[in-house]
Amino acid sequence: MRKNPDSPIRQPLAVIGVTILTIWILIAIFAPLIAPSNPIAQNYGQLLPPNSHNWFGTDSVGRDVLSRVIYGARITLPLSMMLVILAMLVGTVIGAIAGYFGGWIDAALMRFTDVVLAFPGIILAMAVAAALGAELRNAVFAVVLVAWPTYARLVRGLILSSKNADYVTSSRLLGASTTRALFVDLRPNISGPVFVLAALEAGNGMLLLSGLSFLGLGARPPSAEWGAMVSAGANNFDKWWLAVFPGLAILTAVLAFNFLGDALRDILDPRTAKALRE
Amino acid sequence: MGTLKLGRNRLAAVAGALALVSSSFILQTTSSSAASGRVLVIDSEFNHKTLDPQREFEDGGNMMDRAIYDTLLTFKGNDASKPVPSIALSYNSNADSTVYTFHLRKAARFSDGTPLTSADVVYSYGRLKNIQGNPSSLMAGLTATAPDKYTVIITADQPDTAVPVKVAGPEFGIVNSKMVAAHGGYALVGADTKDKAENFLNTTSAGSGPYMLSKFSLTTEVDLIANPKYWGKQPAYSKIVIRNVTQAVQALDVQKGVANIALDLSPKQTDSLSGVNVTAGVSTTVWFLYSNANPTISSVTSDPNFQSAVRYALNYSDLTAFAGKGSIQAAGIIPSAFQGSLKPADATKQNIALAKADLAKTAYKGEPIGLRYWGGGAWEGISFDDFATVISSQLAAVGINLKLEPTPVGDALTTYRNGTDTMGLWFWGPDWPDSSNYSQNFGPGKKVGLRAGWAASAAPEITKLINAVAIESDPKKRAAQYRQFQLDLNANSPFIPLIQSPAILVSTKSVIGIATNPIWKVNLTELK
Amino acid sequence: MTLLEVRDLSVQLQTKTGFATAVDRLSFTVNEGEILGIAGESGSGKTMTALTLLGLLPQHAKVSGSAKFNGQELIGLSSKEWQKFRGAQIAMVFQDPMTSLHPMLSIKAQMTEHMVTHLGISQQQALVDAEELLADVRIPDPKKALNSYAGQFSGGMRQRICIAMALACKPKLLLADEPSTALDVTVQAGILTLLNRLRKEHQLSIIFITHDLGVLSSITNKLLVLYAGREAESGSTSTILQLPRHPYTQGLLDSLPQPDSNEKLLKSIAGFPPELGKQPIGCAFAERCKFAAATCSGDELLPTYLADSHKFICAVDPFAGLSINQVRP
Amino acid sequence: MKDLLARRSSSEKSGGLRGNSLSTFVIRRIAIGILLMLGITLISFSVTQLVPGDPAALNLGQSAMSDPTIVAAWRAKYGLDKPVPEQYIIYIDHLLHGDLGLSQQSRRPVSSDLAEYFPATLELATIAIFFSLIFGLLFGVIAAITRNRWPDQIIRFVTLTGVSVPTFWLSLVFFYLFYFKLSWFPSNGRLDPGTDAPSTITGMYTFDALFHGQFNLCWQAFRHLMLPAIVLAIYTIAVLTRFTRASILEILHNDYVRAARAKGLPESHVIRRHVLRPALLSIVTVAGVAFGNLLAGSVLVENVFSWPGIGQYAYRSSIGLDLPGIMGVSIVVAGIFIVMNLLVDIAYRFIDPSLRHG
Repeated sequence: MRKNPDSPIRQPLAVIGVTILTIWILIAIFAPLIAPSNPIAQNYGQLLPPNSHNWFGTDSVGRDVLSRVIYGARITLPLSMMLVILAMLVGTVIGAIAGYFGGWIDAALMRFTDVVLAFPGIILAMAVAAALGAELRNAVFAVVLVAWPTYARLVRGLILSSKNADYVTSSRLLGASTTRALFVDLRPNISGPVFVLAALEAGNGMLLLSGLSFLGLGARPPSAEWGAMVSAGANNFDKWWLAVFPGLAILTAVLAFNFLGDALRDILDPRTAKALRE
Repeated sequence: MGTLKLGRNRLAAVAGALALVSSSFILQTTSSSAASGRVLVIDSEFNHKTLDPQREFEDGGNMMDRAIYDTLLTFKGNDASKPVPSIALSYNSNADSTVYTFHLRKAARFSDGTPLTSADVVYSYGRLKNIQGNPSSLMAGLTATAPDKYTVIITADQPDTAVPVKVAGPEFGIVNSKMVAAHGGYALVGADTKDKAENFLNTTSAGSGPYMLSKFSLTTEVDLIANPKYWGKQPAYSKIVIRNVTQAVQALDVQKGVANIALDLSPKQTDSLSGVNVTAGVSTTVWFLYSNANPTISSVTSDPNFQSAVRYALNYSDLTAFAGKGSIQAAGIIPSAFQGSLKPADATKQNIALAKADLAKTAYKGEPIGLRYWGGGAWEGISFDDFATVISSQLAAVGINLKLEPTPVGDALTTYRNGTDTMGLWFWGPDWPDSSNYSQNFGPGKKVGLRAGWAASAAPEITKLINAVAIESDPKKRAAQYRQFQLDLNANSPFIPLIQSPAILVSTKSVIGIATNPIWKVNLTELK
Repeated sequence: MTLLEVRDLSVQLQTKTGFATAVDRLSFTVNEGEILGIAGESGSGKTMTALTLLGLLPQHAKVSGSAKFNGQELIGLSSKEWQKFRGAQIAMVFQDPMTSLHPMLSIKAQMTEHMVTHLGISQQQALVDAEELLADVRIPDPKKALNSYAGQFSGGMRQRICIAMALACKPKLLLADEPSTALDVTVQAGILTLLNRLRKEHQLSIIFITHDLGVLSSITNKLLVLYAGREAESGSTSTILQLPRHPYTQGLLDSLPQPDSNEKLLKSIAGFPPELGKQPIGCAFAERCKFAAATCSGDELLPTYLADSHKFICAVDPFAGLSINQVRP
Repeated sequence: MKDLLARRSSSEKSGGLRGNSLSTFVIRRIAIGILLMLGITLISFSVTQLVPGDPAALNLGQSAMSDPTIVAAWRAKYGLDKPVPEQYIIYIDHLLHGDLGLSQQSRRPVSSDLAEYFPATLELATIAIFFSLIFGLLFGVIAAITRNRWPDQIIRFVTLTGVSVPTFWLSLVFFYLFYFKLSWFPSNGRLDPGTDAPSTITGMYTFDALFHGQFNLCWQAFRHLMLPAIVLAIYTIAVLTRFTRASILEILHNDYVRAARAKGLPESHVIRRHVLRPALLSIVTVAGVAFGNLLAGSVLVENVFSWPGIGQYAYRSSIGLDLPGIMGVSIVVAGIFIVMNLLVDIAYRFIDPSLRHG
């Protein structure tokens, strides 16, 4: 297999993904400028269908749905980023320790990883979120708790395969410390795949987080969280705009991450791409 | 979504009469021409926990038990204040309302053919009292005796003008005493541990009403079939299916004719429906806010000036607009249908200036005050989350900063009952349809009063009034006292009555004779 | 009698940047009962040539020129027509016996499926024949072998099975793509002996592809040396091995281990072949060639023909004085 | 796809597709399974320890809490008066006796609640895995065969959308569209209102009805299953499509496929026999994992469709903070997941001749 020389920009899906993400990030940053109204102000008639003034209609207490969707980006995007980074950190550290030290440390950590993976993610997250109390912060924690093993697996595998590479061995022979080996010699080989995994996982994390909010285990009213907004829409099928727009917001944001992650995986060399798939 | 759907019992083992119906049964969901074999499908959010009449205390259970068990007296249509004869053909009471004598009809029979006698009434009432379940307080101070086979005498320790309306409640449903006793029922003192008949009553109906239970599940479906041995006129529908369906789906089902009646729709959900009948009325459910009067819970919320600030900061017309068509402002804690309720003119009106002035007298500095409510919950189509959101934004306008605390219903009820919440948003539906239900709960040191941190010694004037109204036998004087009680409450108490929710029934065009009743929502036996 | 006549065969493969020439105007013939060796480093177009003769190139590959098999033109056949040739007239044995047998299908199934397709015989007959074939390639206990799976055999045994499978439909031409490279030296010899014997017994023609000129020397009659998709040198095996005229052929010979030498390190040719599609117009080997001169690049080079069908393409011809019977047409 | 494979635990891969004999392999796999199960109980036990507040208050109702003898008895039963490690041992002992605790909401043992709700979810997940396999294979094969051409690109786009769409939202949209607007499917619930369920054998209505020869009832139950099963399956269909495509492409690169083509076999024969067979085998291995995911995914679907299964039970338990209920669901689903993987791995050893004789 020859190496694919393409840059991510050449991949149409990656371009679409980056574009959508950029739009959402801009929306999140400039929400106060873009949003036609305060997302928690009950400024309008209740349950108005989309019209020239409220493009996405209004909700059951007269808030502008468009403004809430726009402000929702300020909740969902940073939280998704945060949980991806946290899961990545935790998973990488555990995977690195397991892969580098091997032996019983590896065995113990990997069994633990297996156990967490054996749990149905959503249900474990529900249990943890419920046990800690329905709050967005706890929901993020719950999602991190079920998301890190994927990274740990990947990092461990990558370390195992590159640990004995010549440059690492020689650096160790020269008396380099363990931390040096982990952070200087091995890091470049690991960071690429880990970031691709993070891009792929961001979408899943976002889905899980909004799912918890939908189930009433995440965001609290009156915050404009997309999952919670869909949940409100679930009480009013006839008022389709309540659920459809925040749902589309989740869909597009998750799709953007998945497009990006998928395209990034393709431009990694095939062996790493395979490691990612496993 | 909101209401709790709790556990569920094994599907009913369906015997005897059901086999006649079910084996050759053809499902009809929409209007049907044949009078016999008509099926009524009702969509509802299940909130019942049992169908044992002496244990159930929720309106879902009320509706079903009303159809299965007869009571001495009952109500007609949407009226819940004037009892009419049922098993008792007539009754009379002594002058000071302590002794009531009921004369029973002789034709009444249970579904197994056994005649209904005064012994069954005494057994049922005794069981209600001694089981010490949720509704047992209804029998507090009352004793039932049977001087002969067709006479029942109820004596009250203290004057109790509410006895006739109480016995019309489904909790006073009369069970077949022999049958229930044979299946673990126990009606004497000690029934709280000795009575084992609940499961039996969830699988088999032991009543004399027009319907019998044919299938019972706490989470999915309850089926009723017409009682072929019913002593009165056979009901119009031979089978009634009550399904557990979320509000949103109810709206779809009833429009498609999959369901004939939707019980839990809000006015806003109904305004866009087409091809259905909407029966609207005001319910007897009163929503209220409380600001805990216990200084150890909060020095802020216990300050009468703070309570007053909250009271005058609220925009009541916006609240009723939020609740939708059919809702009205609750002028006092007693709903409009009952004796002694306040006139709309007596209701609190928004006064921002006054609210700000009162707030200024307090030590409140804008710190967040927790408002506890049933997160995700909805009642009569009103979402707790939305309602709390509206209230918090109104209070924010005068500088009161609420921190919403949506909580699973079980936990929310616990802290509410323990009286540890700083503020709470709740509703009250009457246990029995009489104003006494309010004076005995919302006073200082009373059940709900204590939940709001209102100690018995807090307002001696009001306590005196409550004691006076309890023994007053003149209805006119009673009404005046109830009004005074509520005016006092509105002037200085932790309670702020908000609205009475609308009562709405949505039905397909085929359903005739539907009326909203505050006790059992809809009387299934009246439908045509 | 000529079995296969290839004229000006070119293959272009699609890459991200356009079409790249993998095989460049190749011409050669194979007579009945003859073994032609094709030599070259990996990427020199050997395997691509073989795949072209089987119609197994990627769908978007462009093929031009002519390849006549028994007088019938192969280039431009439809995929249906190819199916009739493949396996039946022309068969192939691949480099790695460990991977070219299906791990999840029994040897029986793999031996007989094309016999039933091509020869139109019954499954029972095919089984009988398959057993004979396995015996023929010296598989012990052929009956048991038929019911076994690839994983149960050693590499050498697997290659014998592959050869038996290739011969199942009695093809006239066998393409052997490095059939012994992946095997141990002793096993290698066995396979070569087997092929040589089968050639005689079955009147088979073989195109033997390898990078190892040493292997070719023992069994082939004719030799074709490829570099970067182009012919570098061709002629009879003995001539070329004794007196190679192309520096590349010399380089390949030098890289063989010398049995009589004590040198442990092999002399390999420095550098790498040009990337696909980036062959220069002149000599593609020039940049690695220690004899390279100005004449090597620029114009297209003309072949030099010698006696005994010996032919090479080199502008410098550094070994010129060493050969005899130099003839220019 | 990563998701599915990620959940195939490393032990299952390293833990020895290359064992010596079948029996040692099976024993080793079972041992690993038991180890995982223990780990699961440890985690669920830890989660219950996470809860702030008094577990007795969580597990007993308010009325029971007011009775000190009941509280003391409960504490003694669950060993709350003992040190934490000992509590864990007691917890395991209860689990081994099938005691998952008492549901706070239904006031019944969680195990009997689950026994009641599980068949509905099992039926849903079974139909969903059926859909997933059929369509996942179909689309995956199409995508692999038309690699990088327009059908493949379309499938890639659609599957990426499939894994990105929030299931809970899709349930709402599909229910509104296909039930309310288009009337293609019946309303929610497992049967039409008022219809009696077939007498219980498995608790799965389609199967039970079939068994009793009630074909109309079976069809009715199936119609009710369709829409939630489709919604539930969409994510899995997308994942299996991508997985199928990847494994077929990987197999197509194998020498043995080229060797099969070189034998002059018709292309359809090559694909069916030489490519699809091994691909199917690897798909079967992830189907076990996918099934576990479907069981868990029911949480987000059942509520909208009023489907009385463990998903709705888990949802109600979590909003009602009924920890025994929700932990019961996760232990059961995780247990099924582990058992499925075990079975798949053992089955794999039997199906794959190269391993059987390896």
